[in-house]
Amino acid sequence: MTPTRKRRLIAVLLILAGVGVASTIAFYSLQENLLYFQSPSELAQQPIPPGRQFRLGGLVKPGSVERQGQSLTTHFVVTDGPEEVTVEYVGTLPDLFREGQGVIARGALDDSGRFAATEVLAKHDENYMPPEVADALEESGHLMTEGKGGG
Amino acid sequence: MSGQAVNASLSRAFFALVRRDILLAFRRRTELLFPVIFLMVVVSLFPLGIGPGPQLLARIAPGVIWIAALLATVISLDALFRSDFEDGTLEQFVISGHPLTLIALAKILSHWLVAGLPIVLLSPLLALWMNLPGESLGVMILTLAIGTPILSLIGSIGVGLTISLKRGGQLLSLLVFPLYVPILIIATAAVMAASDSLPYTQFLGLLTAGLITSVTLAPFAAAAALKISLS
Amino acid sequence: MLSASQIVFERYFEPVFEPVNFDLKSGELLLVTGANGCGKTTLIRVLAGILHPTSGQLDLKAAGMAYVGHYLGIKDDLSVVENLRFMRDFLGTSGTSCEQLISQVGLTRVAEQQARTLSAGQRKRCALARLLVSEAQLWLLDEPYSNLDQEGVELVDILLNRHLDAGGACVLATHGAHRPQWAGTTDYHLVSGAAA
Amino acid sequence: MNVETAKTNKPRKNAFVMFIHKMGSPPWFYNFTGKFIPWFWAIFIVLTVWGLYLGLVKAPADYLQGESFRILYIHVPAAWMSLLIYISMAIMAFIALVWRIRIVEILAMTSAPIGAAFTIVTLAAGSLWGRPTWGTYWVWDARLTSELVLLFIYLGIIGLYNAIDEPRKAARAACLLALVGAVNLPIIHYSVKWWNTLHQGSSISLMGGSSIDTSMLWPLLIMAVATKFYYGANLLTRARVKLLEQDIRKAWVREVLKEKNG
Repeated sequence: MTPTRKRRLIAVLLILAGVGVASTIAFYSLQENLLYFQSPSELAQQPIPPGRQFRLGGLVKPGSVERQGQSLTTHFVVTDGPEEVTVEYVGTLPDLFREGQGVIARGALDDSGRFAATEVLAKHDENYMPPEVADALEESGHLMTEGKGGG
Repeated sequence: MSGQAVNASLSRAFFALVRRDILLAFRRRTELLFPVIFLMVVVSLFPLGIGPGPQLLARIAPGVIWIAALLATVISLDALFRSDFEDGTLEQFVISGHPLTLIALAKILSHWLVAGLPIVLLSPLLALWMNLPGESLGVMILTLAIGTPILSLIGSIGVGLTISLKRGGQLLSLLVFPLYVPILIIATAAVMAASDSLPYTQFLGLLTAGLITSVTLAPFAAAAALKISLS
Repeated sequence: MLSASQIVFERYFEPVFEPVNFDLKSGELLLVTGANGCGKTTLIRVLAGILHPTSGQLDLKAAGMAYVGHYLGIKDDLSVVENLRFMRDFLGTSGTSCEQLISQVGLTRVAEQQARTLSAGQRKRCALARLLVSEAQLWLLDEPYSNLDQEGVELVDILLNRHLDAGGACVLATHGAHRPQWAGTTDYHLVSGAAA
Repeated sequence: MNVETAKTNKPRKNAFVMFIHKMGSPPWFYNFTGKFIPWFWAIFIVLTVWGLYLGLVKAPADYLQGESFRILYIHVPAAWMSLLIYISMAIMAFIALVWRIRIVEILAMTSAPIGAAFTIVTLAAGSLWGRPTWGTYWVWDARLTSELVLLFIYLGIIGLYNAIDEPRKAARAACLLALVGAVNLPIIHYSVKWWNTLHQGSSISLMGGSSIDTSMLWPLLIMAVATKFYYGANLLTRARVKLLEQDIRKAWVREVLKEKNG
């Protein structure tokens, strides 16, 4: 083998090794379940002490949203099925905040076990369909959004 | 020459180059300090611009420090190859027969030692200014330690491409900032997860994967870019 | 040692010079002459492997190349000795000591000075010393006589003769009146490609 | 030691390389593509008219978004094209760098402005759509954000190409940048997507995956095919002009011009 060829071979092997190792690390890192938030169930299993900041994620329980008169304080329940947590938030909720939709709240538990949020983020759903299909889905209980028309 | 002799001469060339670049950097101390001072000034502008509320500052601290680090790195990048390009040293490197990839890697390493490492060392002070919670400080330093070499590595490709242009610096920022997006996202996510008491090791893992990938690929691209710029 | 067949280099879609052919052997000097702008520098840079020829074949069988071009490759912030020592470490050569080489090119008095303080001629001499550091078989010299005084011009010729005597080879591009005296010299008159 | 003797041993030529070398001959490329271009334009126009008619007139309104969803027929094909053109540009950039073929360099570089234009259309249509849907012209939605980064990369490639004087050097530099971008784009895409999920819980939904009704799907597919013909037609037209420009002093161009005028 000429020195140039040999050098090239070494370079290719190094690249393959590097990319291989990197992909393995990336793969295992992604396996670790990139945790953006604690779900109510996780919270029930591993309680976080009051006052410690974390992110709470789940769905807004339908029918749980209460606005307190004129003030900007809102109470709602975040659920993931088995467990739920009551959230208190002072401020304007995002436009996409709807019952039955996903939210992530940032804040800490207070002493009464209620979650005091400093920030609430929401997400719209990504489905496009004609009204009649939506109606059909709603009838069968698959669609839990309120009303129709642009959000 | 036998294989071992070639390897020995290559590693000697590599370290000779690193040593020379660090010596040159210390001969021009003001240029050495400039990115660091720039970094401090940029970070200090944020409390002045958006108010000194400790909560807000703590919230934006990871982003601010990381963006300032990106800016400081880009400012220092031009020094990576420019003087060697302009005084003809780069031509001498090409003709030496040593692989240009290795030369690029040596220059990137010395660039990080001179421009990236000071950012890592300075970060505790910046974190203090930005009221970053103590528990996430360690993660902040770690992300900078793993992330700033990636900035030098990716940046070297951009410098290699723009080096033959008189006003290459302006174009350089357009070329490299989009490529820096993933590092910014992952690094700040790690720090924010740490301050929200969430696990963050997976983010550090991703950053490490990024570092390994860029160490293996970027020097080749930088060498190819330099060859094009020399033509 | 170095042979070129039908070397063409294009810039702005025009060949810079007419196709170049030669076969340079050990102990030979190829003297490239031609008018300003006929592509002497470009040709030397192609031969050096800095530029990639648009077409044609280049066959190099020399143990090492050394090049002195318009940009000398000397760091302003390093002294003459430091510049040479770095090159020696970088190239991994181990012959004559740097101090001796410096005295050969007549720079002993300024050896410890930073290169920025040197005159153009002294810098050229420093580059010549680097040529010796490289211990390369093939020299590529682009206008080596420019900026040099009479003594410096003679120095180039002395070094060149010694190099060729020892079995080296050299491609030298010059537009000036001075030409080195060497028995194995081939004249190569380069013709601009655009003129054709 | 052996420095830069790339051309000494002739590579074994397979059919692909042969085709590329044939394509590499400017007059051949010029004449060959000249036959296709009018057809490409014609197919593009017919498909666009048909697709827009189906999409804007015939398709039903969306259950949630009403009429505004129709922007989809511009937005989505443009978004697909912005990515597809990048992929095609990167492949051509690779070929151009390895085999140093001028036509492929030109094709890669003329792809960049077209791709950038599609990216701008995507972003503009996306934010017009965002106004009725999200109540704002711009949100840092994952797809909008990665589209924006894609635009920056396109602009970088175009900027670099125009900044360097010598055309072939410029093309090689910009091709290299396109390749570096190609390695980075998936990483950018995933990191942005994933950065966005950090903020918004798209991973949790009471429904299954996204779905689209067939009556709405057809016009979308037609538009998607139409944009591909547009790309082909526009790319080849631009590449031919560029080729004439570069070879203006060559004999074959003089002949072409004589034919045109005479």
